[in-house]
Amino acid sequence: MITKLSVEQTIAIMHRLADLVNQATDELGSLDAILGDGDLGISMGKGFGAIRKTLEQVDSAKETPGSVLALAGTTLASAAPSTLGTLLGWGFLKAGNRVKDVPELNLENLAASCRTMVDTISLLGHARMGDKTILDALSAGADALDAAAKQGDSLAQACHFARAAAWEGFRNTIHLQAKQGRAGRYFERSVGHEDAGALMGALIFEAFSQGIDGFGATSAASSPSE
Amino acid sequence: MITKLSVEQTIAIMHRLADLVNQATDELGSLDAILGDGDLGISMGKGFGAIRKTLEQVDSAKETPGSVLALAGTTLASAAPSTLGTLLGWGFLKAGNRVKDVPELNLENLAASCRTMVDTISLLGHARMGDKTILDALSAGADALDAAAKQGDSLAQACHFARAAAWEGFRNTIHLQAKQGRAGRYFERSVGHEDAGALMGALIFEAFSQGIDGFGATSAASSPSE
Amino acid sequence: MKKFMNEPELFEADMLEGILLAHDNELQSLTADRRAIVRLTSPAVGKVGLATGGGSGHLPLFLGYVGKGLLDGVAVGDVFASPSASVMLDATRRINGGSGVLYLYGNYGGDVLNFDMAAEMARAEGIAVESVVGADDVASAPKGMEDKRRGIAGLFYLFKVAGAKADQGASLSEVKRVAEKAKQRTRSMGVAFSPCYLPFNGKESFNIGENEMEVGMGIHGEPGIIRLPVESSKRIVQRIMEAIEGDLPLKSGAEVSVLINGLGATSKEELYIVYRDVHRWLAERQISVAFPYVGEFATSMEMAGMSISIMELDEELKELVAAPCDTPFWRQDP
Amino acid sequence: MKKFMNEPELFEADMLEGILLAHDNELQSLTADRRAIVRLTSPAVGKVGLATGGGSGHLPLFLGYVGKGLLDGVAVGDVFASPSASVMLDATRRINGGSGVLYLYGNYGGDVLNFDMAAEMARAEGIAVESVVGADDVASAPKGMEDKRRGIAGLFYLFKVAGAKADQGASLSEVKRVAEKAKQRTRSMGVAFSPCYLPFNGKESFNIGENEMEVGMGIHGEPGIIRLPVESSKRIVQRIMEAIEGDLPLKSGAEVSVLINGLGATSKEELYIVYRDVHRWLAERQISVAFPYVGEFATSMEMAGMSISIMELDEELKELVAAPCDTPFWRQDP
Ligand SMILES: Nc1ncnc2c1ncn2[C@@H]1O[C@H](COP(=O)(O)OP(=O)(O)O)[C@@H](O)[C@H]1O
Ligand SMILES: Nc1ncnc2c1ncn2[C@@H]1O[C@H](COP(=O)(O)OP(=O)(O)O)[C@@H](O)[C@H]1O
Ligand SMILES: [Mg+2]
Ligand SMILES: [Mg+2]
Ligand SMILES: [Mg+2]
Ligand SMILES: [Mg+2]
Repeated sequence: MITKLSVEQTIAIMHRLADLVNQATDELGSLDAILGDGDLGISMGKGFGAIRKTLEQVDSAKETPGSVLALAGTTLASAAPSTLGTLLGWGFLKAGNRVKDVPELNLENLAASCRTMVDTISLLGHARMGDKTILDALSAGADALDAAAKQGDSLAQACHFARAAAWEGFRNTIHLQAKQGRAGRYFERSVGHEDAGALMGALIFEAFSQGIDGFGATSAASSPSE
Repeated sequence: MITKLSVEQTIAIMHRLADLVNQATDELGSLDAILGDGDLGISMGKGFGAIRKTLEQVDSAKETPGSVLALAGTTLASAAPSTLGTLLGWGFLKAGNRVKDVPELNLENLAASCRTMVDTISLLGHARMGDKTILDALSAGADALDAAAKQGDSLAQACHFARAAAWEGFRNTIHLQAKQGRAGRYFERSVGHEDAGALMGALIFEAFSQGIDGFGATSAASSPSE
Repeated sequence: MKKFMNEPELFEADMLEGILLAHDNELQSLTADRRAIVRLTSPAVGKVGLATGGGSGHLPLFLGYVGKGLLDGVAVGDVFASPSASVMLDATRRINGGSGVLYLYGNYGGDVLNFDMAAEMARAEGIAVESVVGADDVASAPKGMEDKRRGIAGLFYLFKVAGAKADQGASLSEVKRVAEKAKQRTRSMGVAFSPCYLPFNGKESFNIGENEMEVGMGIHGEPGIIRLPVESSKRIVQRIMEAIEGDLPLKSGAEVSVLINGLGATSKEELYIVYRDVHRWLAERQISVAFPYVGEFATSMEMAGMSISIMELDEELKELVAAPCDTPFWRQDP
Repeated sequence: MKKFMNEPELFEADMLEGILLAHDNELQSLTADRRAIVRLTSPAVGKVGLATGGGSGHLPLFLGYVGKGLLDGVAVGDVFASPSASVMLDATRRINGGSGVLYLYGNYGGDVLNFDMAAEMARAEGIAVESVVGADDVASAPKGMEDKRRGIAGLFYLFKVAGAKADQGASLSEVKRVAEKAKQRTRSMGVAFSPCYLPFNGKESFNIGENEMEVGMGIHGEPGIIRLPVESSKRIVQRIMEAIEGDLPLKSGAEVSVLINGLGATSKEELYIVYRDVHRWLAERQISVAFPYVGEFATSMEMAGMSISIMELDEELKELVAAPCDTPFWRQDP
């Protein structure tokens, strides 16, 4: 069982996230079109395309998982400077910086890093849980990671919980009234549609969870005696 | 049988022409649309609408048939200053001026006036018979009036011939290649469609002929002994 | 058709009222129907008066070029229809400062007829009148039949050059000479993506498919020379520049002014993409650009499309193009 | 969708190249990707630097207001997308003439976030930075929630007033004060007839019926407050003026500047018809118009529609609006 994330694994997870974003381009775009301007699929596609390119260039020997996350963040903020690209870019930057000296991330590191991301986005965007934003997925996921860490769950287990909580947070945004961004201008009329940014938040935990399951499977396969 | 046109009758014929133009608005417009800009129905409608209004104001005691035609001409040239409105406006002006001192128009006066209209339009437009313009209807009608006058036909008879000749001239424009105006820019491609202006030319003789037949019928009805 | 207007029959009247309300410090109308409009300061005694005119629906053409360094008066027609000779005569009388009047307008049947008549009437009153008729659209008739060509956005150069020359106090024949020279050295051609709609009947000026463009289209929707699937800006620019160059050969080392004209709906962003491709096309041939103009100069209401005009410069034309001008619709600083 | 362009991913790059090729005597770019553009003469030592920025697709907004008497620099985003904080920082550094920099831009999430970050980074480098965020669209949020309102064409007044004040050598806080004042006294609202199309995916920005209009639509196709059958210019003007007047009460005797802004496809003819109806609406209430602006000031690519902006003047604002300015896209003489 995998207990820590290496630099390579962190990079692999970011690539997986880029794949998921690619697959979800249309859904991100059409959710954003309902309450926003419909560009979220495009902008996240651009941003994660740039991240993919940047990460293909890095010398993993010179990085930490945290520095990889930070690099992904600045890349996202430059390549996709929309509301979410900027918030998430800075979220990844600060989340990475929080753990930038840790050579491999354990569950505690991951939970701390994730908490920093939530706090950064909340601070910059002046938004809170329940405002019908990406935070509704992210902070549900972050809470689940914290709880799992306290409970002593495995990394993979924790990520399963976090993923489920993030998706739940995303789906729950359908009942909420938007308080932020373009969607905030719809007032009551924003109820009845999920938030596009929250979908993006769920995809992040999906990528971590899928990635860690994959590494677990590979390491299990390569060392069956363990 | 009617042998001369009075001021009132000339005015009545112009009103009848305005009615015919009204009925033909769509056809004028759609023929002009094929080889031109499609505004001929509109512009002639405007022009003859203005003529109608002007003629409603005139004190017929102070006019001659010629001055009525001239007034119609200046009104047309101001209210519908498109190619045809201008040419026809000046055509009516000069045609009217040619006979402006004649209290009632006989066939000879009418033929002379009509010839002046043809010459004026030809001069101003630098166009000739066969150029696929209004002249193809007008000069066919003018020729028929001349021939009928020489032959000693009645005014009504002469107008029947002229009407037939003008319609024939109009229909014949389908075989011609345009040399003038917007249509002239189509070269060979202009063959195969009738000319919109020539339709307008035919309507003029139609109005005179219908009008004169009507006056004949009325005078016949009111004085059956004649 | 959707338009901001009141009764369609009042389209021109309401528009002219709006223009005169907005710009009464620069323009005045001579008649109650506002069809003859001149500069507030007209006549300029001693200066050659410059008049233009034509149908409405092309703003800033024609009215928009009445102002300092450009024209003195304009006769305004209905949408896409000539103004009448009597309106032109009204403007001519007012702008004649004693040195005569030059008519500059586009080669369309109704306009030519009416300006010719107005000129004759004005001459009968003792006003010297000359005309230069813009015919820059190479797509509208082949070489050898230049007198059949339509006048489109290249008219701007005739206005600009004649306006600057007249401001120098030149004589009528001198002003006419430079306008003629500008005409000889200017060529244009355009591409349309969509029709426009006539206010009075709501009809579209022509039909065009979802992915088609009409090459060589006129500014009233007159058909062009070929209909094709929409192409890249580069390819369209190549087509147009080759047609222009075939008619007005440009040698390496030549200097030109370029005007990219939006027909109405096309965004400035796109016009600058076109300019980029024209600039590169010219640079590859060692032809330099001295005065680029990018914007709307002769529109066709809300038609989508653009035209490219090229004027080959010499020292005289360059100086005249460079001169400042100032109208409510268009300004150029020294 | 039909657009004059090459590869859609190069829409912004090709456009910026064209603009810089055409206007290299007035503008310069600071980076290879041309996303940070400033006046050729920047920095103006001692003068407060003025920067703006936002998505592409709104020309002349934002880039078109960089020039004499207006702004010093701009950060250019992709079509309808914010530029990044790092581009803003590039422009900020260059235009700082030692007296600090004022950011003037529209109230959109991405822009606000990025300008806030840029301001923080600039301050960390010792550059004094302040911001005034335009939020003039009364249709975008009700009274009491002004901070949620979008910035649309009324931004022009903030640029104009701040630009003139900065040119007088005023301090950062003074320039910010007049920009704030202009903001407090400016309201806008628009009507859209048609969507625009995004170059990268060809999609229309919204759907609308053959005979419908969207009242209060934003310049990215953000929904308005009501969808109605198309009405006469007079009726539309009445609707908009009542909404504006309800938010910014105008007393008889007041003096205002009026800006009629075309969203892209709408003809100048129509904009003047609208101006006529606005002028009459105001005149009936004894409100006079000092500086009418009619044209395209903040577009939404090829969208058909227009917005009306009203700024209530006082002596100070009037003098600042009257000051001359000169950019490649917009000129005003004294
Ligand atoms: N102030 C905010 N704080 C946190 N998240 C926000 C905020 N405003 C918007 N969002 C999120 O951003 C998403 C929209 O992102 P994006 O499409 O990039 O916005 P825009 O196109 O308006 O710049 C929303 O669905 C929401 O989740
Ligand atoms: N030079 C000319 N001489 C005589 N008739 C002409 C001439 N040019 C055009 N016409 C006639 O005018 C008609 C078109 O008139 P109109 O629609 O008013 O033109 P436009 O809209 O081009 O001003 C043509 O069908 C033709 O009959
Ligand atoms: Mg969005
Ligand atoms: Mg016609
Ligand atoms: Mg016509
Ligand atoms: Mg966006």
